[in-house]
Amino acid sequence: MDLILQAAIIGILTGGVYALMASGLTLTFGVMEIINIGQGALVILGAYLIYVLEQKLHLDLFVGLLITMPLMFGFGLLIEWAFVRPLKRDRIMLSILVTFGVALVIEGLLGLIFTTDLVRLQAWYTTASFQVAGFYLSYIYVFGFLLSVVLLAALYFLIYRTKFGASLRALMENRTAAQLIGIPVERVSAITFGIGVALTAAGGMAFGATNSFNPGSSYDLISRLLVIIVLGGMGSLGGALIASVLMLVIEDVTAVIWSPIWSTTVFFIVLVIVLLVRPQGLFGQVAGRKQ
Amino acid sequence: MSMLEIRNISKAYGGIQALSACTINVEQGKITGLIGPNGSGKTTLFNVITGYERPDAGAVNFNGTPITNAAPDRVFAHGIGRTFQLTRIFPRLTVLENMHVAAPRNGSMGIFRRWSSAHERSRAIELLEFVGIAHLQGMPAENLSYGQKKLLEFACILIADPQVILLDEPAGGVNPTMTNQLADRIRLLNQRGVTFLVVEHNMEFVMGLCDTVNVMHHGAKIAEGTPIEVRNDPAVLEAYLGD
Amino acid sequence: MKSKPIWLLALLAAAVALPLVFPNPTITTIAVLTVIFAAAATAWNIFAGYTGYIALGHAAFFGTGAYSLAIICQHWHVPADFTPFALLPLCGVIAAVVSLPLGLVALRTRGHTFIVITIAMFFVAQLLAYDLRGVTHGSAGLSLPIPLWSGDFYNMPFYYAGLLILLLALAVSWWIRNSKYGLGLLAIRDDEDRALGLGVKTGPSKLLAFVISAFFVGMLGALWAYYIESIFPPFAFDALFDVAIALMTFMGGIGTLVGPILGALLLEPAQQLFAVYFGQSGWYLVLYGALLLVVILLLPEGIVPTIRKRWAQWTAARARSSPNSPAPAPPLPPSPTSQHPAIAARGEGGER
Amino acid sequence: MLLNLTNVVAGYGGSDVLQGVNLAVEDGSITCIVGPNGAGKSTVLRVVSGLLRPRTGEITYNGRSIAGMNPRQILSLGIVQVAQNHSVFPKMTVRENVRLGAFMLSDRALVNRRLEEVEEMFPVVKERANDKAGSLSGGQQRLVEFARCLMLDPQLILLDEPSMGLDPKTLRQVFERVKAMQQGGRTILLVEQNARAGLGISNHGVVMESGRVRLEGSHEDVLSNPEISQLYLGGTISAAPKTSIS
Amino acid sequence: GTSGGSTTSSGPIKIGFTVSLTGDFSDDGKAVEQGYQLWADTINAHGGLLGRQVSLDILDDASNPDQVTTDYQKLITVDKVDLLFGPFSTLLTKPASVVAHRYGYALPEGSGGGPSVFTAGLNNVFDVSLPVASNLVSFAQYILALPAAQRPQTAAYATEDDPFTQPQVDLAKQMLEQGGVKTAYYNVYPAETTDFAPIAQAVIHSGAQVTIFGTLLPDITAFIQAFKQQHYNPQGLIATAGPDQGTQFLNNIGGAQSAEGIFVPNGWYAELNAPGNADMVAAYVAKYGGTPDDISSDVAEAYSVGQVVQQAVTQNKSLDNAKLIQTLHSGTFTSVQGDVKFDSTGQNTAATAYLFQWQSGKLIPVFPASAATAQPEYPKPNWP
Ligand SMILES: Nc1ncnc2c1ncn2[C@@H]1O[C@H](COP(=O)(O)OP(=O)(O)OP(=O)(O)O)[C@@H](O)[C@H]1O
Ligand SMILES: Nc1ncnc2c1ncn2[C@@H]1O[C@H](COP(=O)(O)OP(=O)(O)OP(=O)(O)O)[C@@H](O)[C@H]1O
Ligand SMILES: [Mg+2]
Ligand SMILES: [Mg+2]
Repeated sequence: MDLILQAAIIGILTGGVYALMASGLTLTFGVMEIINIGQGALVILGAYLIYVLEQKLHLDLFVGLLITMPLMFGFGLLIEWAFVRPLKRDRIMLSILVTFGVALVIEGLLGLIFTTDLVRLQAWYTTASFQVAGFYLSYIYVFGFLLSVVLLAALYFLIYRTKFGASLRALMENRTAAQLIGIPVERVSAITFGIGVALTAAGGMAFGATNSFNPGSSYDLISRLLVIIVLGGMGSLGGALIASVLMLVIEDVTAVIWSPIWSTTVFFIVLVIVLLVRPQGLFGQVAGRKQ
Repeated sequence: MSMLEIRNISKAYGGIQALSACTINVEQGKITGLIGPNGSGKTTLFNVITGYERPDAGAVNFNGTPITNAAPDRVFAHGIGRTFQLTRIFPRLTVLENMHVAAPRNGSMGIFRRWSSAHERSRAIELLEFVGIAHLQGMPAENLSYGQKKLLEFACILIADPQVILLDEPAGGVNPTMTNQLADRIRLLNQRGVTFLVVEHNMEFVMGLCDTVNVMHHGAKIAEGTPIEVRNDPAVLEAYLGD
Repeated sequence: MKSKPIWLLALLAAAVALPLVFPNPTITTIAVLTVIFAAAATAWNIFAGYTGYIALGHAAFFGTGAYSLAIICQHWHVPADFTPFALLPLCGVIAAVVSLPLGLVALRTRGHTFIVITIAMFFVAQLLAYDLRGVTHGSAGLSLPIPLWSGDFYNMPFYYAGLLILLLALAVSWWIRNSKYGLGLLAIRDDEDRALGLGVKTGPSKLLAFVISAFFVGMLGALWAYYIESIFPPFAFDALFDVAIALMTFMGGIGTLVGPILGALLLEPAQQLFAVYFGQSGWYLVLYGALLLVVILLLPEGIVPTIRKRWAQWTAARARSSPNSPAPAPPLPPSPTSQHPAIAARGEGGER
Repeated sequence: MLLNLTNVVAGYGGSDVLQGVNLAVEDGSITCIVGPNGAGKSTVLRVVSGLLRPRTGEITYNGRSIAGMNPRQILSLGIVQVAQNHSVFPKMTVRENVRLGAFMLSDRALVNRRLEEVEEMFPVVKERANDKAGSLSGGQQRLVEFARCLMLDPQLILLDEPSMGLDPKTLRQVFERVKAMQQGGRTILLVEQNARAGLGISNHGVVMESGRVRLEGSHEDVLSNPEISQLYLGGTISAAPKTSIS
Repeated sequence: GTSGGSTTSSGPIKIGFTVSLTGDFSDDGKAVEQGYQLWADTINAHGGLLGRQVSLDILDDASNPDQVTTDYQKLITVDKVDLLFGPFSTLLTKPASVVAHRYGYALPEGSGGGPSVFTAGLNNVFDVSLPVASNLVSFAQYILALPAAQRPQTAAYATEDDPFTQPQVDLAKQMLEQGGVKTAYYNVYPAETTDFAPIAQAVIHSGAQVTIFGTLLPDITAFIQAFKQQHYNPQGLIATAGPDQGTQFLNNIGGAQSAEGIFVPNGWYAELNAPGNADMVAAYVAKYGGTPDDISSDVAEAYSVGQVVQQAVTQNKSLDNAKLIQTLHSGTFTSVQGDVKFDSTGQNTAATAYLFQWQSGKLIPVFPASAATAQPEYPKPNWP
């Protein structure tokens, strides 16, 4: 019982880290509906940027985000301008192509620069922990969890409480109508994509502080992140957090009470069942009426 | 017994009662009109009849068979076809292909049949010519103008050859001259035995076409009768036509 | 375009002659892998391209086919000769049978949910390959019989078998595209609810397309397994397989007949050759990624649709500048803000 | 003249839809374009509002060339368009939809005031303010779109079939509103299939056919032209719909 | 067929192989390449092979079996290399060996030791390293040799589902159970796992005194991290791979202090007294910098391949692959990893498994006693 409880706690905390990695994707995939296969590679890029700052300037990982997030934001603008914007038709699907290409280039360049040696981000809180009720909670996971809550809340505010957010949602629903009311559709798309990529920097930091990584580490990530977004409900930010937590709790509890071999399987089976009952995801909205 | 019996249908969305115990009969071989102010539940009723929405209560019978809650393809197979108010065509199919989707598909051997036969094709072209868009047959339907889409949808449902046709605003956005032609065509088909239920805000069109008119308000029927009767019904004037 | 059949015949002849003209086994190795991917992309397109449902779990059927052949060969002591080729359809059938319940479940959802469910199904399949040690030997993998053909000859049977499957898939794809059934699939892609209301049996239609594509992909998995002669769960069930065939299809033009093949012809050899020639220097991924990006920038809707659109524009422009109308000033470039829907951007429509 | 189109050629993809359109809209007038389906009426509006670039020809607004500007620039000049196809933002609430109409305005107080006015004017907009726009009925959505365009106080309003889907009562209300705007000094360019009603409130009528202007004149001229009436207005003049307001 | 290869006897000898420079195995690929390269440098500096210089033909296999197949085809039929070396990992060695076999090439290799490589019935694969399964034997022997008072009662096992790691762990488990060490926890986890915390938690929960991991670098660092966070201090901790990666390992777990007392089995270590080892270590440090401790055992495995081939070819006085296969099957050879003698399936029966331990920032052989340069530290000190 104790073990199950502990596994659940670990699941919740790790879920926070996953939510952090998924936070950028909630914008690019959940809101803009661009299937960003490059998300994993961007996470790794974010991790390496922090790594450089840590190694060269001895910056704290969280402080480093103040530099990497703007950098990644700019990078996002660039990707959007160069590759996403020219897609006119089927942009949702063709975005798979583009983002995959970007991911390959990123992975290749990282390999050239950093070699394929595994590295890991280090700070006092990456290994330290504190005790609560006889159980050790690790700082990095707690920090990661808090950061993801903060970022997702900020994102919520941005999308649902600001004029920018309203213009973004409007543009996603009807591009022509959005143009007609004066929304600068291209600028809004670019900025949104940029923010999505910037958030990925935070996810990268969390990933790099909890895992060893090299340029090729992204492949196991992307499908799980896509799953999180859809399970939570496209565009639902709270949903993304809850879905990540749910995913990790199910996996972790299965891993300890049964076997790690079956943990992912169990999760995926739960996922399929949930989505059959609620195709729109846990917190998603159903499509409009037919008339 | 009416051909299409709609009995006490109710449907609520959250706090909004779109239909409340709505009862309407569509007689075989007649053109029945359905009018009512915006939001009175006409389209919702269509959705319930054709299986796109499940009613909270009530029943729909077609020739005595209950079809309440039947899926859209079952309803269609019974011989009930409809058009949509906010036109739904297949945007990436060509105009001609759109026509063929609706062309009757008997049996499940579709995989062994060419998408078009000479007979289907000539029928499709005839209908497209009738609505004046035959020259656009090779165009993706998304490239049509608004009214052309509306006309395409009209043509589509005609080629499908159902026994009952439910039209949701067939004249909206259609040129008046063409509207008159549509009315003629509806009358002609009606003489050949096709039953119609028509929703339309164009009073001239409704009054000139329909045998009986039902008036809805707040999800229920408030009047029924010949066009003249309805037009002079004070309740209808109040709720719908204004003065 | 009266010359079309001639073109096709010429291409077919070239495909058949390829290993005879370029017998070098390196080239034929790439050719074998390319036809496998071209056929897989074509099969995937039958489902995903026509119905608009993006399935990212076909690697499950590839793996099922591969494991089927390996297990059959082990149990029946199939000799290392041409017999395994004869077993390919059986492996395809097994994959199709497996795909039936999966499709039944997955196709109850649409859009992104469908994508994610297929991804989930793929992972479950891969995990089962690891976990069902009794039949799959888990991570230790399985070996297939190794034919003792000479190096020069070795690739030939695989190439022609792959080519045959490709032609078969293409023929099925062509047939479906021209059938009533295929029109129903395209209608589903455009507006499934409307299609249902016009009597298209959307459920069975989608499922059939799904099963057909799984059948071909399963056969190809088996062919691939025999070619590589050993299979391990992460290779037989490879998530990148799905990405690859989706990329090829999108690049060539989803929903078109030859788009997937063009995409495969471009991407698979490029990937192999880039890895061979630039791998050591570390530039392989960068260049391969850059190739993807450049192609998509030049042909933003995929190869076939973009070319078709340019062609249509060009002929229209030529018609405009025909003698009896005053020559207009050169058209302004399309405004970046306005969306110009493609004219005749899709479909073999019109030509038929 | 507030708006002038000279020899405008425009089209989508390969072919030309507008084949040299000449059109003038007088300041403070209501101009109504009628014509068969596919004549290019909506295309004219799209060219003016910047959704579509003309291939050749000149468009001037207040004497200034606006051809080739993007929709945002044109909007900021005071030209607003209500599109023909349904273009509410379905997953946003009605109020969000209407409020977005004032996207270009930064004065919050002004926006709130306008919002109140508009909600007063159309009860549905107020009653259903917090419902998703996509859940409204077709006519209600259309009304929301119209309300949305009222949030800006533009100089020139391009209305593409405002009557479509509206019940007779509401239609009258909308047309009254249009009339009132004109009296307030605005200029309106209208496309209407409900031709008699549309021409009924206009000063000026334009008949389009196959991408060209076939006839131009006062609304009486157009209404009384027997050939036009036969071809595009549904024949017999006497059967004017009850909904028209003169 | 028989061996292809260049017929000119004057130009350099071409040796081809692939390494995983991209993809899943890319973290080991570079080390393999370095090992082969160092061997080539050494032999070229000493007059070459059969009097000819050696040139390496290196391709990237992208950690992908299709690419391996294409690459080896190209090495054989386009580049017409004289000899082939193996790629990294069991999963890639298998397809490579099939292609090599088709053309009668020998495929000597150092890091494709999973049992499935040797069960396909091919006669041309030769793994110069320690057979994988016996890797952990030395550790089991060491544990069982501990005085009863010190000997642990319980052990926990967790291994990646991988043909390289799992057989080792299973064999060690069997030996320890026979020796009376109870199994407190045993689990296999998928190779794709990215979240190791629950497994670590289960190990901790089992309270086992020794922990035995079938891991590569990323997962063992994750386990160590979790143990540190949870203040769990097993008396003994061993991992099949990861701790042998020198500085990379230290960097990943947060410094030498954390490594103190961690065991790793290996067929090689920098100070091993084996033919050519000192030269190789010196050459490595000269060429790639760092210290001898930075050298991954992947380097030595690759280097050994070269050495064995060198001896066989010299003995044959020919590059003929058929002869090479024959000689490799019959002879005894030496390498930086010690003696090499192949059985009929191509596994090295002469190899010794050494047990290493991190002590004061160095990886030191501690068992068997004959090779030990220090006493094993047992129990492992607590985490810093
Ligand atoms: N899915 C839904 N969610 C919420 N409300 C709905 C939904 N569908 C319909 N309604 C409401 O039900 C009422 C009836 O709508 P319906 O579309 O049937 O009206 P209608 O008579 O067709 O109107 P119109 O003439 O404008 O087309 C409207 O108030 C509408 O907002
Ligand atoms: N996106 C498009 N791509 C290609 N052709 C188009 C496109 N939109 C419209 N067209 C064509 O341009 C012509 C004019 O269209 P437009 O929408 O301007 O007509 P309209 O006069 O507004 O008709 P309606 O009364 O039906 O709204 C039509 O023939 C139509 O087929
Ligand atoms: Mg309606
Ligand atoms: Mg129009």
